[in-house]
Amino acid sequence: MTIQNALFDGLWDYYIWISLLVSIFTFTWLYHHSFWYRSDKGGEHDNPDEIEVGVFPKHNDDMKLEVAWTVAPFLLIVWLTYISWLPLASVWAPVDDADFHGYECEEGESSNNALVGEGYNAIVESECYHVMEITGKQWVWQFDCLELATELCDTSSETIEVYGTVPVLHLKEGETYLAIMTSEDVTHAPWFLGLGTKEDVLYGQDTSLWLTVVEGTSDQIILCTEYCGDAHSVMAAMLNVHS
Amino acid sequence: MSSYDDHHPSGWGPHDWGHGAPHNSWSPLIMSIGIGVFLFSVAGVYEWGEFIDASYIGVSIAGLAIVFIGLTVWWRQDYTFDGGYEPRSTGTPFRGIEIRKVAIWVFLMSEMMVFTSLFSTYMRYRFGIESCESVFASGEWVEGASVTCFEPAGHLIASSWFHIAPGAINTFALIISSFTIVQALRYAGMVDIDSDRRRKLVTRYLGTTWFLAVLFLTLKMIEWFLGFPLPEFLHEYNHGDSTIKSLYAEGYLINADSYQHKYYNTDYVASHGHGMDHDSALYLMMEEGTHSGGQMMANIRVSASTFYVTTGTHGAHVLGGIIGLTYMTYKASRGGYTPENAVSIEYFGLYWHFVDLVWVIVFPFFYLY
Amino acid sequence: MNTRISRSLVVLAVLSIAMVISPAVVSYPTGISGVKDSGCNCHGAVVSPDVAGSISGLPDQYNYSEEYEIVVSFTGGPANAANSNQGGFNLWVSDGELVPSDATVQAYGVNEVSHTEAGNDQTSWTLTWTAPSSDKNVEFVLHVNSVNGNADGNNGGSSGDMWNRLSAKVSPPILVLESADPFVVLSTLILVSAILLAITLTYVFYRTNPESFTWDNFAPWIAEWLTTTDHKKIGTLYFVAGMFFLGVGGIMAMMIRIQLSVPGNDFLTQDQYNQFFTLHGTTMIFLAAMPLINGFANWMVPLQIGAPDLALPRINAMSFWLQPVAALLIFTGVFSGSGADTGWTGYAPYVVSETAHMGTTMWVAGQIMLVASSTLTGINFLTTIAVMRAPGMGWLQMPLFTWSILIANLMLFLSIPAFGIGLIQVYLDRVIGTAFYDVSAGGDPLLWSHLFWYFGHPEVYVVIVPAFGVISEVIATSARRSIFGYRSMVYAMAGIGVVSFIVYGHHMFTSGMSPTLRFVTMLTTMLVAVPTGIKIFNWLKTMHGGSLVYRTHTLWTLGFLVTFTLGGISGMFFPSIAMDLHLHESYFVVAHFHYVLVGGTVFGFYAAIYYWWPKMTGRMMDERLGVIHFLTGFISYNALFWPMHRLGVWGMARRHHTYFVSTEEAMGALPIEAAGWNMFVSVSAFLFFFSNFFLIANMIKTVIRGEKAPADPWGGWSFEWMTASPPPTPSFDPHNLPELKDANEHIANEPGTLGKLFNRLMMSEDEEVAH
Amino acid sequence: MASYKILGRDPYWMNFYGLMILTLIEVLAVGYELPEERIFIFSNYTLMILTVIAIPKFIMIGMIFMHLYGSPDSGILTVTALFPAFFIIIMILFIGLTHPEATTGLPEWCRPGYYNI
Repeated sequence: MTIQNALFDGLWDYYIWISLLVSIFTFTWLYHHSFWYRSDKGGEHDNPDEIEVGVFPKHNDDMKLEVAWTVAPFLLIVWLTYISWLPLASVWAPVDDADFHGYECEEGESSNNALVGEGYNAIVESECYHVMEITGKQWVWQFDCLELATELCDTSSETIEVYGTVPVLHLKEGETYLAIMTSEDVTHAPWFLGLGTKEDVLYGQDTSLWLTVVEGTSDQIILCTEYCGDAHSVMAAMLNVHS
Repeated sequence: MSSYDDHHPSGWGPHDWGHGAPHNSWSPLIMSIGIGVFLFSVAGVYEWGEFIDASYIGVSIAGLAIVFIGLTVWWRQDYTFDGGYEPRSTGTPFRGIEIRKVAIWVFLMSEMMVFTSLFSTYMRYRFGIESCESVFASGEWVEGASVTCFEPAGHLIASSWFHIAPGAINTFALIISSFTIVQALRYAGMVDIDSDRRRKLVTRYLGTTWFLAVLFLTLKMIEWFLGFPLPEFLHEYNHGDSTIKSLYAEGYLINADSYQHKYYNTDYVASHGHGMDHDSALYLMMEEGTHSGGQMMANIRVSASTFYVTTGTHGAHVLGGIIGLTYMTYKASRGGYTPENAVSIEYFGLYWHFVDLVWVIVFPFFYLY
Repeated sequence: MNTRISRSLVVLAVLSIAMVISPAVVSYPTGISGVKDSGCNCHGAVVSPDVAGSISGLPDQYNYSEEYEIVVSFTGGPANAANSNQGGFNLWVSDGELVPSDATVQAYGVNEVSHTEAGNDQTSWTLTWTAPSSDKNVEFVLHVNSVNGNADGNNGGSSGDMWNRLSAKVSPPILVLESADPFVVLSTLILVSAILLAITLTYVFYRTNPESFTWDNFAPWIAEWLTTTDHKKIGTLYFVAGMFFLGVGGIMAMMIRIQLSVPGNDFLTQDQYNQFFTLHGTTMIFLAAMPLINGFANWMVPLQIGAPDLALPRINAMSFWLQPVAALLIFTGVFSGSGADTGWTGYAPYVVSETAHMGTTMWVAGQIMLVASSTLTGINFLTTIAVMRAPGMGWLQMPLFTWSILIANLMLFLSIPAFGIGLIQVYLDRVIGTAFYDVSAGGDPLLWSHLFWYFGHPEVYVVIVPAFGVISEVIATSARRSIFGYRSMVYAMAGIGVVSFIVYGHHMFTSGMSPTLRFVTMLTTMLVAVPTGIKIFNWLKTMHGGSLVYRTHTLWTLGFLVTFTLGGISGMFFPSIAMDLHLHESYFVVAHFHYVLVGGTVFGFYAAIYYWWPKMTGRMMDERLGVIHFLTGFISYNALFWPMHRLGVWGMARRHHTYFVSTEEAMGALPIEAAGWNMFVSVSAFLFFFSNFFLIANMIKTVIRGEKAPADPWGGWSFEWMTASPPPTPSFDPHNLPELKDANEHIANEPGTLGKLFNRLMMSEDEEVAH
Repeated sequence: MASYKILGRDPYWMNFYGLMILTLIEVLAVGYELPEERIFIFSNYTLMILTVIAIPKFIMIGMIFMHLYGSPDSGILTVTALFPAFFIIIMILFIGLTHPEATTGLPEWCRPGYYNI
């Protein structure tokens, strides 16, 4: 299974390209120098800089070069910060803002969410969103659909070979959900593997997480990714997506 | 190199200070074991505030005793130090300054961070949790159920002159002790007085400092746990109580999950006339009859924890100072301080002034505000 | 004579204290572990041999699936028929099913039963055990509680009550070998390593003078090591301790990898796994990496700046000796089977919850001691480097390794108080019941995360920056050049030092932390790339025009450049929040920090070992073994950690006891290839682990019969190459310090802007005399 | 040891008098607001007085008692003492003054939309 989060994929591909460029540049340089400038005199030492014990060696500077490779990475990271910033508004979108996920849906209304833009610019926009609740406790997830219609949101449980009986959350394709989350004991974090998103749930505090179930999202597992004690690794749930 | 060959290092002391060769010492090993034993056994006595096993009290005292053995070895090695080998800095920008003075200042840098961490904790809770005053005034409570809120110790302490008294006297005690320690430094470093007079003056000032430090901790114990009986003619100024109640007696404790303060009681407020703010939500609710009033109970464990641990950390520093001062006063009484090694008093003094400075902040923010 | 008396007195004192402690240790509550104990609602904490439990009706050897009626009973203690209630029990069984026979007994799951309230007033209970259908070594654990009945209900009044524990074994029809308890395996391995270490040390002593191998000679020799304040000896102690714990941490890593080699494995239980990764992290960071760094710092800093010793030698000894004691405390819980299971980050509120093991308290206590140790180390090194530089050595003439130690200690020193205070808060929460992290009383669990990461982020730079220093030294010496851009190297390191304090929020992007702070730290985190970039390019440029001599340390340095660059690049993925939301707490993170901590710190310090070994021991290392070590180590290392990136993106979560691949019935978990890759990673992990034995072999071999080393085998310039190998004590004569010359003439007379400022602030020469 | 004078007198004594007076003012400022009849005790006004008084006390102890003024080594030791200031400010800002919140509370100025990008 791959990550079906367009934000992640766009950024990931872009970053991989940048990483490749940087690595090729650095490693070519490294391999070239380590072969080209190797000592050809065996054990005997060359001494081009006249290094001597107890004498601070001659400076080996080049202001232009040093400034160059201070400025170049700086420009690169400014650019990378810029492109990482754009999706921030989407993953941490405010509630009740017409630009992102709109207002809370009236009964019968649909989010009709859609991917806007391409590559690292891709963000999800919806007409409205549904509110649901997620509660974590040692060591089980609880989903609460509040007043949402069962067609939009439903819960059941299922026994799967590996994790035993786990809760299942049924969500609808093309809908956007705002999960209000809390915990009953220690810190947990639901990781929606296919949506590529997670946020901690804390005892005594509400956190929130946008679940943008765009078209084509497949069924996926939900794991706990904030260490919470003994059965942390099997504190799982399933996300079931229907159209 | 031959001058080092006749050096016979002893791990128990005293050092022969004639040269700069490394000195061996058993002290670090002993002290480390003692600290380990202490931390290990304290966790056996209590567990989440519940008393578990008395046999561990003995072990933790044994741990402290081991630390003290190590400390004694340390001092025994240092006792003969007469300033003859006081290393000075060779590198810029500290050139010429005594190395240990620089080290003390560096140490104070980390102490600043220690207290900043404690203050950050305090600020986070103070500003993050609603204060009991405003919860009370908002009327969002019912009698018989405990609400979680922040109750600054200052509310209790600064409610009467008698509660402030130990803290206020302590403030003066620390400032005076800061003064006496520089006086000790001044007289130890004074060249033009004879050695007997110097010995007496230095001992007197160090002894005074020691006394003030002990006074500080005694008053702290009175304020925290013991309380203090008042003469009869003062009772009427103390709400009619015959003692200054300790914080313990007032129930201001780390396990106080249903703390009751007389101010958080509508009957008390009403009986004291114009006490309640007529704009407050509580007042309006009571006027409307939607709130029955009564006594508010509060869970103040977090506020009490920050108070006790912050002032307690400061108290632990004072205790450390007392231990150091004991040794120094003893050494001074044997004429151990001369103008050559007077700067040793400065090292301790810098630490002691720092402890005073911390109190300058702790006092207003934890006792008055 | 006097010393003899005082020495005997102290030995007596220690012995008597040990006698006081020993009975208490037996009954220490951590001695009974999780599952088997969790159902025991025993009154009172007094373990008493007077209470004798028994289980009757058990066969020696069971038949498959047969039902046995067993009777649990006890005698002794305060129980008697006149009491309102007499006692209770808890029975746990490893296999098969326990079923209550009547209303006096209740079941908690199939393998645990206890009495009900109705069964309070009796001393024997009946129940049924169904034997397993396959061959298992079955173990029963029984807790019985004898009660004097002054308690009403479940709480209070438990004074005078006593309990005891009993275990019994039942064999299967066909005998099977008992599977080893991983804790026993770990303890055995640690014990064996410790014995090997002791034997090696004894052998080293024997080698110093084979004729005088007697106790009378051994006692002062070992006392010298225990009491030494010489920076070189303490450095060696640090080094030995660091290598030992590197091995211990490595053994734990291997057990983790065995567990993860196939999906759904149960080599370790969840409980054990949780303790192992916690201890692996704590051990590697605090007990292996930092002591190794301190070992080299102790050895080299005074030598490099031309000082006779550190500024405060006795404080230095104190820093060291706090560490082994702290290690004992940290491992206390593990040896009793209930070590800390919180992860090295120990997030609140789990760390103060009762579900976290008892050993967590000791783990916290041990770390408090490590904090004290690091603070003392910080004072010492900052002071030493600031004040004890030899004449002629200005700030910008210090060797880069010394610079790196200065920056690392500055970061550590200013950040560790936050951690220390956090730990003290947790310790007090767990011990005397303060409420810093008790959420129900209004505590804020994120406060711990803040305090921890305020320290934790500088801390990860604290372990990498000294490696930068080593690499700068080695690459310049090996390339026979002076380092390119010395000043920009220094400024880059200082930049890393400052930036490290303002980026820590990126560890908490998915926590409930203030979103403003998350945004701010996202911007600052990217900044880390700039100084690290400068350093990598400077190293590469240093080779330009040089004459690179290939030695083992050169190989490790080039290896470092490869792995650290890769680790740095993968680090760039995290500040991008939309990606971090997926990558956080996944194996991508594990891969990243192992690339920088193993590929960075450990490789850097392997280079340091090969580079400075001749100086430290006076013997040259075996180059052939060294090259084998590099090749096996470097290749297996990359095979070990590179696939983890992919596993993380697929969705393998960090700190998970096991993982599962998608099946027909449950899609949406890890893809099927993940199983194969995990096996590959585990095999590589073992190869990497064993490749380090080449290093150990090399060290032992060269110490015993290595070629004698000259004073300056590699042609470096700094002061340590001026002294003999190994150096004398004190390292430099304090009355005749060396003086650094400078091949660049302009500096001595013309201070820069900072220099002028310092000159204004400094004491003038004549005042110094008057002082 | 101080080699200068304050108002022609010994600096330690003068400093001592000054500190006593300031502390007295502090305690009196609190005493003035002592609540006998009211339940809401302290205004931020009191806090302001306390903070304002704490600053000169700090400076007086630091400069005169700790010899950060008037000694040959004062200059560089003052720099040493002030060195952690940056880290203290960072800690207070990041730890003392931030509060947990859900990500939907990300302020407007942290979003690219605010700058029309």
